[in-house]
Amino acid sequence: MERPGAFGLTVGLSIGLSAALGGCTTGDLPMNYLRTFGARGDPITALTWGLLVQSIVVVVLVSLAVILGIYLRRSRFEHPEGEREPLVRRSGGITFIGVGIALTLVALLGSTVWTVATLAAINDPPSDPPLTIAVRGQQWWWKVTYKGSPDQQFETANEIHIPVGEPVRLELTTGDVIHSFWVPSLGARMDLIPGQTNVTWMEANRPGIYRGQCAEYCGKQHAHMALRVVADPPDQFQKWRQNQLRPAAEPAAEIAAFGAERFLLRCGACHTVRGTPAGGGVGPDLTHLMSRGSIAADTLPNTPGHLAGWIADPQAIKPGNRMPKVDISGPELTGIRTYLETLR
Amino acid sequence: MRKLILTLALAAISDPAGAHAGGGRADFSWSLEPWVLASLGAAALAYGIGLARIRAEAGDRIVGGGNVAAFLAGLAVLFTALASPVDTLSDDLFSMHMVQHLLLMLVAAPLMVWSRPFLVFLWALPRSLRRSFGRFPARRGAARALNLLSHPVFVWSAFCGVFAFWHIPGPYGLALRHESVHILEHACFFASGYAFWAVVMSPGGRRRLEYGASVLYVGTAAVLSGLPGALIILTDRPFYPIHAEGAARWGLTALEDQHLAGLIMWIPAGFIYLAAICILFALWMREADRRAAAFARSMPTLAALIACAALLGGCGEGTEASSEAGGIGNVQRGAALISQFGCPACHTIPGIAGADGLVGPPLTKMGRRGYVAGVLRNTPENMTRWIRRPQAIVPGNAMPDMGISEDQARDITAYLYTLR
Amino acid sequence: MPSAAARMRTLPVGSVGVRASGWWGMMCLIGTEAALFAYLLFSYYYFAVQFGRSFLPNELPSVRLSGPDTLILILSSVAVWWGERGIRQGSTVRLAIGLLLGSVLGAVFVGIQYLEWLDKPFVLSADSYSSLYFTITGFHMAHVAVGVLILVVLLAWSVLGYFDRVRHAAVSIGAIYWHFVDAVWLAIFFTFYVTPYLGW
Amino acid sequence: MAVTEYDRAPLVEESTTDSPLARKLEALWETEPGIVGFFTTVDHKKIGIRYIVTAFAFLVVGGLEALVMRIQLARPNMTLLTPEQYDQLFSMHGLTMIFLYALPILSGFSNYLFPLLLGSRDMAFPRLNAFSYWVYLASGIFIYASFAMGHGANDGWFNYVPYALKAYNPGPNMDFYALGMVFLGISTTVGSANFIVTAFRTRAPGMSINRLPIMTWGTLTVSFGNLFAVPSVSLAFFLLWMDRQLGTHFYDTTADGQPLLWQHLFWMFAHPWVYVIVLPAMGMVSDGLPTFCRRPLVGYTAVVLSTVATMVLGFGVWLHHMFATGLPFLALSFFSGSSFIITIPSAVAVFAWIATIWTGRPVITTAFLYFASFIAMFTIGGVSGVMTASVPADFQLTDTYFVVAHIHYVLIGINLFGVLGGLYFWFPKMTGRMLSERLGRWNFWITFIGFNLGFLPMHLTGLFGMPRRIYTYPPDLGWNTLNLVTTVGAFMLAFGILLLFVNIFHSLRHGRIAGPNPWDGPSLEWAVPSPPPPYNFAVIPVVASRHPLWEKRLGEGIGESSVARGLVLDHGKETIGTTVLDAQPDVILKMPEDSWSPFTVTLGMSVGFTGLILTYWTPYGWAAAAAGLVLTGLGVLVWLWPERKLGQVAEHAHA
Repeated sequence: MERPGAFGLTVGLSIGLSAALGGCTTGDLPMNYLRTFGARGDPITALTWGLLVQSIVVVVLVSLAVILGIYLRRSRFEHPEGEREPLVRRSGGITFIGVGIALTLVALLGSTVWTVATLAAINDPPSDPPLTIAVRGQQWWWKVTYKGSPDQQFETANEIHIPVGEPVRLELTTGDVIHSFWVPSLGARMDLIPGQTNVTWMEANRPGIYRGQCAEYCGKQHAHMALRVVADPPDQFQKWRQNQLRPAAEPAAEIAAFGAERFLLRCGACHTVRGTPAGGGVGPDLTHLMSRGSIAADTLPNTPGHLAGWIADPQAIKPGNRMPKVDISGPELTGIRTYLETLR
Repeated sequence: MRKLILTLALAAISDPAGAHAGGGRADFSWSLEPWVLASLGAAALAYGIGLARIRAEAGDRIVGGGNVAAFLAGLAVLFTALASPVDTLSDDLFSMHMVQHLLLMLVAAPLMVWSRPFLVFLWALPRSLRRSFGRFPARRGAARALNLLSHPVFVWSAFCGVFAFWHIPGPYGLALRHESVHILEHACFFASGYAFWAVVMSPGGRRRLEYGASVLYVGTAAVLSGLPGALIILTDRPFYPIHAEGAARWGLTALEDQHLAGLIMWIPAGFIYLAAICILFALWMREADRRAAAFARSMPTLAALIACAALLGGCGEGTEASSEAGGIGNVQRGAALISQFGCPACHTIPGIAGADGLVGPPLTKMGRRGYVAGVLRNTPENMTRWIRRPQAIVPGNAMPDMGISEDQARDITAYLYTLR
Repeated sequence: MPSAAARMRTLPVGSVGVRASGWWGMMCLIGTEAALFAYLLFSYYYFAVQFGRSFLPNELPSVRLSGPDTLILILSSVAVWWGERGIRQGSTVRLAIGLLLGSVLGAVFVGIQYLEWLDKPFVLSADSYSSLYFTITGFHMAHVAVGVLILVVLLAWSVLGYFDRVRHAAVSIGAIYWHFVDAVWLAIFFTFYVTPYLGW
Repeated sequence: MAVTEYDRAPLVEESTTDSPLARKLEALWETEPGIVGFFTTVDHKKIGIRYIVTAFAFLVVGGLEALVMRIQLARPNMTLLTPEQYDQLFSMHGLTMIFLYALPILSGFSNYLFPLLLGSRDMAFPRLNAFSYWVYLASGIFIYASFAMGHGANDGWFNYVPYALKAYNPGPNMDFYALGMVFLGISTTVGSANFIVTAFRTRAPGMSINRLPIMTWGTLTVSFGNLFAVPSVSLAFFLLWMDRQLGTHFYDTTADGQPLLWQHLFWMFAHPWVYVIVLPAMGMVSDGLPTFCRRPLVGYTAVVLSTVATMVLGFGVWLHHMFATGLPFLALSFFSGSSFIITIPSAVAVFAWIATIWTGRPVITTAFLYFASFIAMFTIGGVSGVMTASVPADFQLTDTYFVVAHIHYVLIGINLFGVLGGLYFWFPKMTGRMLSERLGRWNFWITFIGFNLGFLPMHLTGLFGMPRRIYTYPPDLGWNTLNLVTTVGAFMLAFGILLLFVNIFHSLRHGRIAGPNPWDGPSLEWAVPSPPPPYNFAVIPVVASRHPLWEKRLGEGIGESSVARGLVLDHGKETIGTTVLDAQPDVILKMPEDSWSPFTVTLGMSVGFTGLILTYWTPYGWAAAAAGLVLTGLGVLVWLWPERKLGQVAEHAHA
């Protein structure tokens, strides 16, 4: 008969799903959160797996109960033609409910204890974080400030470098609407809500690039509000940090100098390049733009081609975003791009 | 209660060093205040005497074993709430104070209702007094007043109102500072709780409110009594500074203590209400069963009276015409490179997803055009050169040199030549 | 026997007291309206716990106008109750007087409340406190206005002689709404005029 | 016929549909034909079918919106839609399905079935019933007017502030949504009141509360839920509108507003709402499944109790939608725990259904297949719900496609599958003809496979980290194939639904004629002809058990139910009013004639709401709003004017 087939399909899909889970987690899935790297993510991932397996088991058991029940007890009559199946009055049904509820309670109790234990484990970082990073959500990019004494504090955007193996404290605020900071592979997740500062932490236990994305709908370009967390070995992180603290270098080449001048005129009202008069606060700080792997909130890789295209027509790439399409001549575009390429 | 224990345990886990570290007193001692003991003792004595007299006259028909058990349990809960470490701790912790209040309102009160204390206490009085007291509720004025005071709407409002009122920081602080106000507060809780549960319980057999209405009565009170709890959870502002010091002794901040109190008020209390709702509902159904049977028996008259897939094209089709341009480079690889180098950001290129940039010229029908960049004849070689080094051919133009290798440029050209 | 007609016991016909469907409908309406005001007041308290004392205006709300106003509203409830008891005993006159008194007192309440609005140093769009104050009292005032209209219409109907000792479900239904509106005011009064003095 | 008495003892007689009594009743109850009857009818059966048809129309519209989005998401970096178009589509899709389809479809079934299940002749407030339909339709049109103008809601159905405030969303989009929701809330509220009073007051004598069909319990419970929950969302939207147009500061932080207030008010409503749109569907399964299993439902009391408990719990756990907003640690643990508890009542229902299958003799029909697969879908939606109730896991799951999959298993699996099963079950009653079983099987399998193909892999899309509400995605994140599969599944599901419509249109003409009781069902609706006459029951039946049509065969009941012989009520439009608990005859209720009032009052309100939205462009809008208010007031006055026919006016007056 075809009936068991349908439910078999459900079961099959569930099994296929778990197989796929097993297979795919080893693949290259930057946003996958069934595999995490660090003290915050790992307990969550264990819990997620546990609940997932429990869920699949429950679904399979219930589906089997339904299919088997139908298969074993089905009527001989094809309704509504002809003879009717007589009514039955069999007792014993209540036992199903009793046993079912008992099993459910056991599962729930286990889940509750595990959940609360996990929550306690991730509530506070394992040690006091030496590094505090303030992340401010903006439509549709991330402003990142490394906190410290005034000469140690600097600002960057969309790419957060952290030292491997050290917990990092995050202070999350928003400049406009609600966003949500989410780096799945590190288990870091918290909403950014106007009028309040939410605090959380994250940690990566191996070097790498971890993709994150805004996880609360925030408007037209919500889809393109991603970020990167780059975990560096501590010495490399220090090097990066020292570099970030430097102001921008004077452009040497003629075309770059021309570009710097045009940049100030065209872009300086919104963007900051430390060490130059460009000091706008609307868009990301570009002082060390070329140290970042991507532009436009991890929408495009940071290559000259993408950079040029983005400068020339940001509205074509992220329609509705806050960077206007500025009428810009070819030489100007080349100049600005060349100048930006000097911001290492 | 399981939740509560769990959370207390949790609080201890999350800050194990904090407990008992505050220096001062953090004890589990009993607060055996004489007046509490005296009044509980007097109640027990009176109940005992009354019970003995009733039993002597009427056996256990009027006050059964269940009622007596309820009285003893209620007494034990009152003792726990008012004389055990619960009371001592509630000087320190707002959360423990909340437990105390909930014990009074939601546990002791219904148990006491079930024990039918007024009836039994009446019997504890000498016969003459008993008679005049016994007649009192039947007097016209008294009956009216009692009727009004025990009206479900009034009791419900009083119950919710009293509960909310005493947890406003002002009155709450006042009670903590003045023992007499504190006693009044606890009396209010117990009395309103007693009145509340008396409406939905019927130890004497006469119900003041139907079961169905009782479900609604308890349900709405549950939600309304949860809201103050919600409010003190949903803030990061401590409102009960009076407990700051005490909480510190237990390794909690005043705010954590307040949150815990709010949660106790909301969730474990909520489950007590929920249990009450479920019981009342089940009783309602049982009552319907019982009455249907009684109805069928007593009213024979009535019995006698009644003897897709096609839509997915359009995005990946551009690579089909690959054979024609095959001599130049690899078309598929070219398409991938075009995306990789960001060409779509500036150019509209048929067959490439998202390639609708308007900065540079559209590259539609590139295979049929006469010139590249307006200066070079459109040959595969020129195209490849242009793609590799646009700035060398037309210095200062807007198209950047992107470090494209010869082979890559050939592949891109091959793709572009498929566009005819 | 089977085809013989039998008779049930005698039943009342039409809208009678709490047997009228309308009475049950009104109970549902009151339930949902009570929830509405509960959410409104929850919003107020939510702001209060977020901002603490600084949420309140510098000059705490006074009972100079609202106190007498509250009394007036309670009196109007008493009047309506008295009128409704009258029709239960068959007195249309008492009903009319009660409804008249009730609606006049209700109108006076609205008038005084309006004066108090004028008296406030802030406007609706000043800050969240002012928004809440005007919105909550405004919602209530709208309910009072509707209540007064109901009383007036009931008055007209009673003058037209539509009601007697048995048929007056509309009066009971309208009256209970009026009592409800008054009870809501007590909660609002407590929230705006009493809690600020309870120290938080 | 005027009331000539204050009380009367009704006759008890035997009657059939072709007796003189039935002909008299037919004349009394029948709606006038033609356009006048269309606008004035108060017949619950007509209104119920209108609800069902309208809700299905919205289902189709919402489904088409979903298909367009699925094309956009089929491949990475697609540019079929602009972000603005996508945002409007997903917002309109969500609010259409959740507000304009999911509850109204259930209201439609309840409207049609309540009086038939309860042995009554109409709803307690027939005119209010018509009114709630007209308002539903008007508010649906109101909300869709914005979409047609290109100003559809664009902030999701959940509509978080401050993005919904004027500073970030200056168009009229949100004003339409906000006012539309306030408008729709009126329909939901009056509808709920009507169900409550109907279920409590107008049952056949003897149908005590422990004999109510479970579907009645489901609707009754959620109606109470609605009464207490809907004001919250109406208020939230009204305050939003005030913030946008009157300059108040409830939600914006510039003058001490609180964006989280929106989330509290919204989820205080929306969490109970999740149960509101599934409990009646669960009730339909609890009534339909046993019919095909040839035995009464196992654990009637437990299932009813679980229904009520679920609703009550639903009011206490709204915070679990806000786990990531920065709640204190203690709150997270408590709410996680209490959210798990909700599983228990749901589990009671699931095991009751399984037990019913195991201890019954299931007869396999299309309706049965829908009901049985419902159990599995319910479980999938349930366990994924349990996962999101676990706070740490939810930190990762929330706002990803995992939650999208969850909500679709809840809404399609639990609501739509129940509804489709219900449709196959009750279609013969509504039309007098059977739906084709052959087409039905095709319809079921394609719908079932399409749905699971579309949404089971979507869990994986979520676990692989795809956030919700993004209009496109880059190709290198591993989401491409999964999304393509989902799109294929979505189209297959749509095709399955198309087959349903084919089946309906075919069967309306060519379906086999159904007798009064084609499935041999147990409850009162199967005792009347299909389709039922306008007065439903020629005499008011008397009930002595939970299964009046099965009781003899089951040996149930105290005494004997009687359908053919019962109370004669023929002095005008009348039905019986009974007591709440044990349904003793209490009063003879006079029912209203067909009336223009519901329609005219709706018109007045539409003018009012249109005026309010016009204030966005012109101050004259206020005048229109005021005019609408006056019209509404006058309409209500006319509506409520005491009528002698309804026994609202004293008899001696002017006599």
